[in-house]
Amino acid sequence: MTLVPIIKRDYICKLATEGKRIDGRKFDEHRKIEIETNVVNKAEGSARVKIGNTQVLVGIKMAVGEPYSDSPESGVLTTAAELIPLASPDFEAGPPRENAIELARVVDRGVRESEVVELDKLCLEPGEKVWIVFIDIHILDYDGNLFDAASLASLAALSTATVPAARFEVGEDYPLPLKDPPISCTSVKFGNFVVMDPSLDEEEIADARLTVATDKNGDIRAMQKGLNGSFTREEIQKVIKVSLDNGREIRKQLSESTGK
Amino acid sequence: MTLVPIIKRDYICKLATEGKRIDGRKFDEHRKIEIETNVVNKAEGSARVKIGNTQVLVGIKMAVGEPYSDSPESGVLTTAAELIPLASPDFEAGPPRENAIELARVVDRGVRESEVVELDKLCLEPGEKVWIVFIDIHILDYDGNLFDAASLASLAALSTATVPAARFEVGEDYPLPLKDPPISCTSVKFGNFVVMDPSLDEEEIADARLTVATDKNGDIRAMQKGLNGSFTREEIQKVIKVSLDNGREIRKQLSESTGK
Amino acid sequence: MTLVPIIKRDYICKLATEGKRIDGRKFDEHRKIEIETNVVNKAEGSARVKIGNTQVLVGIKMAVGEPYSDSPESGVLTTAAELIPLASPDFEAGPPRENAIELARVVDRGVRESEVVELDKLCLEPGEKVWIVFIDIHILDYDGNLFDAASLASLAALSTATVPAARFEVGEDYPLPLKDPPISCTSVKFGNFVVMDPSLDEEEIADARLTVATDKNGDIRAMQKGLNGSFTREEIQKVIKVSLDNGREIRKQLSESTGK
Amino acid sequence: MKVDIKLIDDNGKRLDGRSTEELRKIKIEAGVLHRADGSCYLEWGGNKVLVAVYGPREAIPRHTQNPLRAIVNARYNMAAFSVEDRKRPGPDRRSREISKVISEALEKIVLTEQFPRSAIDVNIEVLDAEAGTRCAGLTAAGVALADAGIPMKDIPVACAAGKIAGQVVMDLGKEEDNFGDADLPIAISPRTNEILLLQMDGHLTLEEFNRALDLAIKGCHTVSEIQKKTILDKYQSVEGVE
Amino acid sequence: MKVDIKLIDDNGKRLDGRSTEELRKIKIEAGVLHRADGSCYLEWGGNKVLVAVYGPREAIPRHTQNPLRAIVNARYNMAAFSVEDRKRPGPDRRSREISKVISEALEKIVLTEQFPRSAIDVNIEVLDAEAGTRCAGLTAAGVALADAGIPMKDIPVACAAGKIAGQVVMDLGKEEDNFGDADLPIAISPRTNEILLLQMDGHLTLEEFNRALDLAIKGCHTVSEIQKKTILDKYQSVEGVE
Amino acid sequence: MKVDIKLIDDNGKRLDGRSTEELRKIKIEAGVLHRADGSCYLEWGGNKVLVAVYGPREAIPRHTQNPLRAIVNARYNMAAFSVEDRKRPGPDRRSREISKVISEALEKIVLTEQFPRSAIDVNIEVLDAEAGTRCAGLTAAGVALADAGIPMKDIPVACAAGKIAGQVVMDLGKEEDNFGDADLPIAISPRTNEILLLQMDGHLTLEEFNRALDLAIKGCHTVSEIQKKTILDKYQSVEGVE
Repeated sequence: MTLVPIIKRDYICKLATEGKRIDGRKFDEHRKIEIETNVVNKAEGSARVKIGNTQVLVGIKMAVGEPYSDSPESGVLTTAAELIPLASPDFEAGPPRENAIELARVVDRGVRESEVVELDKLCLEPGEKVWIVFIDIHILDYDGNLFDAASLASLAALSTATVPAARFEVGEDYPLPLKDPPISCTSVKFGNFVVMDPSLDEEEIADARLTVATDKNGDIRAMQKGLNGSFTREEIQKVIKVSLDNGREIRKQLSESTGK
Repeated sequence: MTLVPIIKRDYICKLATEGKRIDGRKFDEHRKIEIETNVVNKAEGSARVKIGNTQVLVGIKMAVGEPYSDSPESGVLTTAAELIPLASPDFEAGPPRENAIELARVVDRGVRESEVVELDKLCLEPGEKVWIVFIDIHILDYDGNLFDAASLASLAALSTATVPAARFEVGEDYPLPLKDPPISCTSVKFGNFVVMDPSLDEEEIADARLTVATDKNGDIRAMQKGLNGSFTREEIQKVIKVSLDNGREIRKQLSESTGK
Repeated sequence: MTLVPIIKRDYICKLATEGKRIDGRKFDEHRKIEIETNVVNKAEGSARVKIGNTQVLVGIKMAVGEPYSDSPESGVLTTAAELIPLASPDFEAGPPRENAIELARVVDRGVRESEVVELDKLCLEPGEKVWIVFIDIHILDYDGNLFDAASLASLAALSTATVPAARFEVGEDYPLPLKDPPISCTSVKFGNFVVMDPSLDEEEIADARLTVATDKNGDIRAMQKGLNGSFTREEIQKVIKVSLDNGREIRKQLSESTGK
Repeated sequence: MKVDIKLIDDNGKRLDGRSTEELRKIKIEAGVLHRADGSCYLEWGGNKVLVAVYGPREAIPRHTQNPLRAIVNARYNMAAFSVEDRKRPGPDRRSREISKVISEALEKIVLTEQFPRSAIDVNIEVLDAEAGTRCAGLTAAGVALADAGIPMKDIPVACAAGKIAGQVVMDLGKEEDNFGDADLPIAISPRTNEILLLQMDGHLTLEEFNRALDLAIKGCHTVSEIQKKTILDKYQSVEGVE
Repeated sequence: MKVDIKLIDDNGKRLDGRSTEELRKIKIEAGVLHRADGSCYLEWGGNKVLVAVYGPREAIPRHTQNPLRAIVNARYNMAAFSVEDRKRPGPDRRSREISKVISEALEKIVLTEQFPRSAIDVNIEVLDAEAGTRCAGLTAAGVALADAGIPMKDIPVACAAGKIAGQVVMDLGKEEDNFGDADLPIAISPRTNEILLLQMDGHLTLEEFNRALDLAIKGCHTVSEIQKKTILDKYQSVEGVE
Repeated sequence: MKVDIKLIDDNGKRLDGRSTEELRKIKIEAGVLHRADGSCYLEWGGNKVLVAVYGPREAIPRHTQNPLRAIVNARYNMAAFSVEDRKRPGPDRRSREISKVISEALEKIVLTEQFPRSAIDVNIEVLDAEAGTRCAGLTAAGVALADAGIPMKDIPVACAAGKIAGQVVMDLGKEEDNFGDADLPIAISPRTNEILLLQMDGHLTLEEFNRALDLAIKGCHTVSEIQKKTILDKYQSVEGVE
């Protein structure tokens, strides 16, 4: 775990001084993204997103339940992520650990704080019955940058979700009410280099990670720094710029895939 | 764990080629069975079953609770088994593991699928209040063939159980309504030999296990194959035949012990 | 863990034969006690108690909840203790283990059995709504004798607690109704010596521990013997006597600190 | 709730139009994951199952190692969104029992003696569940093990038969499972017809059991052909690339 | 709920007809289990307790080993069906505290120095519970340890005294425990009268405490005789066989 | 529930009377615990935080050891009584995420290469919580690490800025956090201005973000002065004693 990364690190850094990345991308270029929706019949909405070889499946389930006491007229949103051993030789079975928890919380905040799901439209009886929206993130193949893949798959799954009102005998089905979503873009830093959409090789040697979610107005909606390295003020500006540029492209692709 | 069983295996197989078993039984013969009922005062019903040195105690408790939403007029049946360290130097304290879970589920299915407990007679208020029946399996002494001992003890305990209606202030006590139970018989295979009611020595060297529950009409009500060996079609026929024959005897003994 | 205590034990025993303790105290003398109340704003009541270098913080929280079915007109009392790793290099994170459980249960019984909190005055609607009183014991610095420190801090915190009726919209705030509390005093035995209020050094080499809670009438309200040594009948008498004497002093100090 | 559903119509057709001896539609794809040593995606009627195989690799923790052979750890898991009412993530008693019987079935067929002290991990994820997931999972596991190049005596395969509306039929669907009389899932080694997994719930006469067992074995052989074709296609496409 | 129960009648008799200094009926049987190294079945009033002893054997996990002596792990467990309202299986805070104080009491009496790095496991299963299970469990554990041939300084024994209706009495029963004033369970080494376990809940004057302690010690000695007879009978019956 | 609260009044004052660029009152004390290798008690507005540092010591279990450097385990924990509605004891998802980001921030600043295979444990207990506890905890951790004599490149320090009522302001209070538009907690190495921790929730234009970041950095420097004074005072008082 320690020796191989040092050799790998040296190699990746050497390439970087020449302006190159291990898979031939530019520093600010993301891998090929594929978005496929409605892949699971039993879910109210679902999507599989591939970013390079990384593959994430998100399913949306809904149920009728009680609201939180401090927001009696709002639906409830719950996000869970499991790093199931299917996806990587390094993932272990068992309850979610730090990495899975951070992943779920960052995706959750991205959706929640930007009010992507219009929770105020998911109330059935104030204080009594509201819709609960479950976002379940299933990592299928882990080759780096789970944050962006999980976030994008969540947005795509939500975009195609139907409120199962008929099944719960509370009216007719209707599309889950949504607002424009912010797009998450993650960069990592190693040495003095900052690259967008890290592959697994790059993630393994990275010192610091920064995820920036931006909306269609170019505003910042969420950020999360990770790993035990640091960023300068200037590097942060640069990551935000790259996240805005890539976010614009990815938003377009999401919109085309979901027809919204 | 690996060397001793090989020697033991060789010895037991050698005996088997001579048509003998380590404790002198015939291949299709079960050990002596003792059934004692009403052994625990606090339980609504209870029984201790000995099969040879194997000893299992089952207690039935009941409570008033909510039905499942998909069967609002049915009582609820719950089966739990613990391989408590009392019963064997190899059992560890802690939450149930694979073996205990399989045991509880096989006993549970034997009772549930054959509708031994007439759950439709355990409704108090449709959709609101029904009887919950708890079958708790306590292994006291483990010398092989827990499946049959636990299953038989569960049936004997159920047979003597009283619905504690008075204690719950919902009427007068009455016997738990039951149908004719299927009897489980377990065989194991080692080499080309198949023997009924394995002792611990035989279980330890067995390749495959097959449990067959049969009813008084000679029909099959449940089966479970276990361990990492295989059976041929013909061996399965043979095990079913032996299970029917022994099941008939055991059913008679159960009926005598419980007066039903 | 085994060699150092033997040397330490020999040294402490040698001192004891000369009538001395490692920190200069007499056998029946407790360390300096400091009681500070209302140290946490969010709690309904709180207190920090220092006994020598041992430091315990207790916070009282209250909520409205359901009574137990066998005492429908009584409030509910719940005591939890965590030996958080903050307090000692030997404490580990995770769910409470034996020592923390015994601590919480002994403090809980001290409060419960002496009916310090007048639970019958904490009923809002018989059988439906009562006050739940949470006593949360936070060990901050562990230098011996957690039982007395935790117990005293619990009593001091309760003494200054306010029932948050206004926050729960069930009336006006009022002081938590309390009766005179019993005071816990703990002694340990090593060799033939029995000393009051053990420091950590003394606890580590102790054979047996005895906690005695006495009330203002000089009656005994709770006892708990611990560790794998024994006491003679005479030693127990002696410990009770010392606990009565010290209890009287500590009760006075508690009363002065809380103004009650 | 008792529901009055006619599981077989007057023409002998079942709810989804199948005849009594007909399997649901099956689609198998091998090598679908990048990180796994072997993988398989399988659709069987409305079931969707993904399997990843890792290993052989050192078994950890060490006390699980067998000095004489590899252990096979199948882990059957249902995605939270794979069923109508969301399932809490993590193993429950049902999934742990299924994991156990699938592990035992696979251990018989893998040449475990070649890899002492090792573990072969078979991760079975059910993405969409619609009756028969354990058969679908075991069948996909057979392909994923082959895709991983794990030496096996045979490619294990599973199929169920059952009884509905008084008749013995092949491969129960969702409503047939809920309202039928018996279900008999089995797994076999198709080369020898040895039975690796067998469970039965319900009510069968001895004669019905024999018919159901034969039908399930027949189903296994049909599915086995699809497995083999999948693996051959994958192998040839790789050959073609090189 | 306060209930008006007259715990002692005008003739000085208790609810179950006992006098104030009388024990409930006790029945002890040793060597009742096949697999355990030592075992004991004990009935004490309405309590039914089964104890199995395993060991001495290597303590695992290793970090629990003491290089100088054996550790004694008592594990007190109540069967789900042993109480009126079904108890969830597994240890709760009460059972873990009782396990701790019983372990500590037994460690004093077992010659643990003879078995460094070992564990002696004492599994106490309460099958029927009716006040005084910790005393019943510890008493049965003493017999099971002797049955297992574990070297001990003495056979530990337990008994409680308490206070009901203003009087100090021996061995509280169910209602006496629920509606009485104080309970004082103790365990002793009968040879030396050393006190191995002592807990007290309730309200006793100093003088009442002294009387209760003496009464509990007296009870311990009575129970000790039953223990010794059980072990002797078992030993002689084995002798007889040989 | 949407609440109509005027978070900034017409004079530019906030609910607690602060100006937009003003910090809440901060009080820091070092060396407050006897057992810990280093400790710190910190009050920041209504927040009360206690931090104890243990180590460097051997990391256990062994498989967590890094052969090249020490690991820093920050454990952020909220006392059950630190919030309005009692919090269940033990870690939840929020506290585990905060523990992770604080650990990562501290690992950058501690000279971990000096202590291979070791662990440095930083226990952060929140006793009273009122917005900004992660900044308060990290700031106190910096002082406690210094008090423990752990070699560091710098003393890490944290502070948040945010946006309320349309304005970028320093260090959000309770209501400002609940009803404001954005929160941006950061931690820096004050010597180099490197950013060690950064999280952002809410809605900021690019220009607002830049202003908020600058304001938070400015706040960090102010807090850093208080940290340094605390450590100096402690050091001098110890000097004085000797």
